[in-house]
Amino acid sequence: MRGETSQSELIIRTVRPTWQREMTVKTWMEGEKYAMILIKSPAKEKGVAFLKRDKEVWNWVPALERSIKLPPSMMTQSWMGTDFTNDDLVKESSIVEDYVHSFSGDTTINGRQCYIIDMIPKPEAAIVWGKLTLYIDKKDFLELHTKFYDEDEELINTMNASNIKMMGGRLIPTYIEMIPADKPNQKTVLIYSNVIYNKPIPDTFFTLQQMKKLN
Amino acid sequence: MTVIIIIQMAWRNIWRNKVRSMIIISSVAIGLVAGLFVLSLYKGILEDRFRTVIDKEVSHLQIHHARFKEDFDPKYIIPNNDELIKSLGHLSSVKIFTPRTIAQGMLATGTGSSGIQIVGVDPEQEDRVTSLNSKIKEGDGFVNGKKNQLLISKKLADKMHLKVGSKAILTFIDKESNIISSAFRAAGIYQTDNTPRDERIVFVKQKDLNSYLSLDDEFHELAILLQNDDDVENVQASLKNQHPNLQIESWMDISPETKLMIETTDQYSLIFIVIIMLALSFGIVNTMLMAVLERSREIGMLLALGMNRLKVFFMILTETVLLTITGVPMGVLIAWFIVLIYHRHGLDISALGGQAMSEFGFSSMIYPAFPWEKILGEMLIVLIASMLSSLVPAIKAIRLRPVEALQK
Amino acid sequence: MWLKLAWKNLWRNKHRTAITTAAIFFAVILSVAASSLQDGVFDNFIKNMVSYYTGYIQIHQKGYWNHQVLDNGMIRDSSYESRISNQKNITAIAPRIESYALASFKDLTKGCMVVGIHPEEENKITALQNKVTSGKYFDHKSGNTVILSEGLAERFGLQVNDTVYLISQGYHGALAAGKYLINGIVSFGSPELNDQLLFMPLHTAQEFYSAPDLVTSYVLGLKSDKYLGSTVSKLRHISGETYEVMSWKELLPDVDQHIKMDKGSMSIILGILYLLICFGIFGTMLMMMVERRYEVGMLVAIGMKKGILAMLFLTESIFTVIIGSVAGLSCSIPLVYYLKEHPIRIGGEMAETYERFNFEPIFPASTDPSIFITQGLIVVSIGLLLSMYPVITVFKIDPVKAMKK
Amino acid sequence: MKTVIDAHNIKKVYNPETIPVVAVNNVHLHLERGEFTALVGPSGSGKTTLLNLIGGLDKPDTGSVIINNVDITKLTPNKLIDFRLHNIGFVFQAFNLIPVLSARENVELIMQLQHVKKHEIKARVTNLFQQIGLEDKMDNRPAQLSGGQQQRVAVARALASRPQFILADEPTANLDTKSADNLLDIMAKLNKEENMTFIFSTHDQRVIERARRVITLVDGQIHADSSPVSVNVDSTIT
Repeated sequence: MRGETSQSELIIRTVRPTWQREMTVKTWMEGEKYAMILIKSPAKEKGVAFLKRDKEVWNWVPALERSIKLPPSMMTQSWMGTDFTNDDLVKESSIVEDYVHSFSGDTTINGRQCYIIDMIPKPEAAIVWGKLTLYIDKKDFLELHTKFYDEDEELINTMNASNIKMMGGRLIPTYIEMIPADKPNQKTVLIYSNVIYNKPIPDTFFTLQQMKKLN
Repeated sequence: MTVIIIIQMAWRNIWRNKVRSMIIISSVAIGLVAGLFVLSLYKGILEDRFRTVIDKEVSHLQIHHARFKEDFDPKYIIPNNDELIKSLGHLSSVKIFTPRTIAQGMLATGTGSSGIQIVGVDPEQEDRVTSLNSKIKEGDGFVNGKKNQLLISKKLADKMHLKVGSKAILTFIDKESNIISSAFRAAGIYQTDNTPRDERIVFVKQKDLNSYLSLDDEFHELAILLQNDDDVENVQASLKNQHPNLQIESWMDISPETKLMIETTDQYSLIFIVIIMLALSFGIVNTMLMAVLERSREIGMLLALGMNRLKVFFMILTETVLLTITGVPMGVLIAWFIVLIYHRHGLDISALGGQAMSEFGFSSMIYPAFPWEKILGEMLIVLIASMLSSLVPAIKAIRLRPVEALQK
Repeated sequence: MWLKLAWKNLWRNKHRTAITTAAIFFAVILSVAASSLQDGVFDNFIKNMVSYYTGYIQIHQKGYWNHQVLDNGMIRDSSYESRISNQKNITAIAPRIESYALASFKDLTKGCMVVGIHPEEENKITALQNKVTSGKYFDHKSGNTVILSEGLAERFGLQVNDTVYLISQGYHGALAAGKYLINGIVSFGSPELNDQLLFMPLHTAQEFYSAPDLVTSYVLGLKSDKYLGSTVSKLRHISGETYEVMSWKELLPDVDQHIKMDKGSMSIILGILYLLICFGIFGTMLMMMVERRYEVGMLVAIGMKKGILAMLFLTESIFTVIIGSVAGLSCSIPLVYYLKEHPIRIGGEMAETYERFNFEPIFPASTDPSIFITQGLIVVSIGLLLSMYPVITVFKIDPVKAMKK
Repeated sequence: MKTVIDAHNIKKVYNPETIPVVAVNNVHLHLERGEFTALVGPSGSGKTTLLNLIGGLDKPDTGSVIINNVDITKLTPNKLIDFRLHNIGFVFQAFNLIPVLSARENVELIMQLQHVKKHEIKARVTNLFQQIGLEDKMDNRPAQLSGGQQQRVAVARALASRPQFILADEPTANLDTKSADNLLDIMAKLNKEENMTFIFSTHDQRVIERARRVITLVDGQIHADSSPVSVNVDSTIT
């Protein structure tokens, strides 16, 4: 669960059948409205930053010395070659409000006792899935494994979370991978190296000026 | 009067050799049938193309805010739309029109996402303008009272693994640039011949889309069908005059490719009519030349008796014209009859072209349409062609030297 | 014996022979002209449509056409390229790299299609250079320059020598960003292309997309559309499983459908033309027999066998048909070549539409030798078939009645 | 006494470039109103050519043909046609009527071409058919008439234009004796009653006998020009 504010450093690894790629990024978030993402490596993209303010996404490219507001048509495009779209950066959905939950059993993952919870989106909810099956650690309430189904109950994606560590004062999984069901040898992995929660971020931080100065 | 007796002679000459006259009459008839059939064929093809573009896709005219089409920014609604609609209602040349709300966005399912154009329509009105319901291949289409219904093309549905009744998430921005995501259910799957276009466009109810975009009874696009295809330019000009701030485009502006194809086809048919008329003319020249040579003695005698060359010339010309005039109504009737049959049953071109045209799911049927508007011109062309071709034998006739002609 | 007699008969009534020969002669000329114009017009239309942007044939990595992203591109393979360009029918092979990007100038940002092209090869296929309305086409020195489509330039208020910013996602998710000098502006008749194309030299585009040596498609130019099918299957054979070879018929199915429609209707028109030709020739045959009834009657009366007489008439007809066809063919060849060199020009509003698409407003004729052969044969067959009429008449003639008049 | 034809030194050569055939040579011919003249001579002696020359159907290589004070050799082709229409009546050997027109129409045609008033045409046609004795066959087509009848209609047609003279090339050649006599009777009667000038070529001895003047052509030249034995004495008196 996101806190009021969070800052994190992580590696995003995109794995494809013929290639893979790693990015180191730093993120700042405040609530659901503001976010800033700075790319630290690879060298070519170092300094590239994304700013989410409200409903807008801005992109700063040092090589061009220009910030560009991403037009809506770009929202469907993948974000930096990952399995995320630009839209994922700005999308809001609430697990509590948008789904109908039901317990459907329990199991054990990596030695941890888990609840199995089925979540079905409410009819009006803007959620692509037909059903999610979440495996939640009974003790620390960590989401360890999630299956994403479409409306025909066909498995689309699988999320695995592991490497549970204490970070920023919380116990969180630091290794998260998302695996599409129908595309072999393809996944996206997030590896958190540092997370800080609820460290106040000044209001002037989530601005275009700040984005240019991040380096 | 001399003219009368010459016409009389010409008319009786026609009946001297019935087989020959029948050949000319039937050549004229066939020439005309050919010409008219070619025209009906092309009219059928063009109407098919034209009607698809006008009646199923772009309509005659479209009106937008002057800046809307730059980026499809939803804030550029058509201003003062009440007034515009009122003024359109007063135009007698306007048949019907339909408002649309348009948003650029994205359609997502569990399978993936795709950039699309979301078109908010008034279902009844849209069906009247673009026959929307006839395009629906699966599902019932929009149903009153149900919210967030979606019509999606077969191509996109297959790509996104969508079925009738399944859910898709549409994401778009409203007029304040807020990003909106909402779930819609496929109420139908539509299909047209224009797959590239299909893949980009989904239909939702205008009411639904307007509420997401925070629009009242406003809209971005007004598609207008006119009573008459020929009025497009006039109405466009007068609307432009009345509403200088709006972008008023005709189908030709929106789809110049269609105009290109239609015009190219139109021009071909002209070339081939010319060739057919040439073939007809050579037939007439030959047959009439025979007639003149056969009668050279008689013509020589007429010249000897003192009938001047102009009158002999006129006589031969009259003969041909009379034959043509006999052939023309026959041709028109036959052509009309043939076209009538094929118009009803369709002409399967693939059998003739020897190609399987249904490869891409296209229909290979042509429904020829009788070109009433061109019939006078066509008759005139045949008449002129036959008159021109009778010039050769007529000149041959007046060049006859009576002494020589009489000796034969 | 009768060969000589037949030949002499032809010369005896020069007028009649001339008219019959002329009927065949014009029949050949007209059917050749119609068929060559038909072929020429369609070839030209296809050429125009495919040289507009698509090309006759495109080769992609398998799967690219259904999912057009850079990651489905292919690494250039010079041996493969040379194997393709060695094919007989192929005139040019233009590599392209195509992907979406954001173009930005001042406060405006807009999506556009960035197309990396090989300037010379591309020009051979799409004659892009002719579409330049201001500025210049790429030359071999062109580095970080782009050519904008007119609609895009207007939207941004950009002119030659302005700088446009481009940002996109490169190969394998790399960031693609750069600023480029505008070298020229091109105009396309179709709003779809005119509002979104942006060209770069291939290397510049590959650099922009961080995809050295990557192309998304090879666009091929053909000598003639006639051998499209066999060329495609040969290319498929060469390309194996890794590449998809698509002809314009698959790339532009709507154009293909329109052409098929028109071709089908054209075969009806040709049929009608042959019918008229039949009437023209039959008319002269009929007249000939009317004129020669007396002669035939007399010959039969003096004891000539009908079989021999029929043979004589047939031989005469064959002579006429052959003379007419040979004359017709020898005149139609220069005529068709003339129509190829000096094609029928389209005038008026139509010409404007053509110009808008950068099409030359002409209807050229095709000089494909098979046209002459086919049409020549068809007319000869019609002529010979109709030559049966005099033969039948000879057999049916009653000498007493025939000589009465 | 009025001169109708005055031909001077006329000469006509066919095929001047290849094998020249002198059809008519050094012919002087003077014909006066009311003459009934036969042109005789063996085949190829130039009878038809001479008739064609004086009938304005052909042009002599040299010499002049003056008819009614007009030198027709100097007329343009179109003027010549018009001249023929108003001044010369023709009767041909065969196929001489327009097959698609009735006897009456054949006669009327000439007058119509001359722009004669309608009511006058009617009157004249009736008169003409009375003269040839075919009032009852006026509306028959040529094919429905016998050869002699056709030829009589041809004479009526030649008369219809009120010509200076009537020129007939072998008018009886295709007729049986009775029809030929009949035709000759009519011609002679017209000559006598209307003072119509006739010049005709013929082979027929019986026709020659009825002529008042006989011009004999041999090899294109006038060999003899005399009255036949049986010529009426008062033929020169008008």
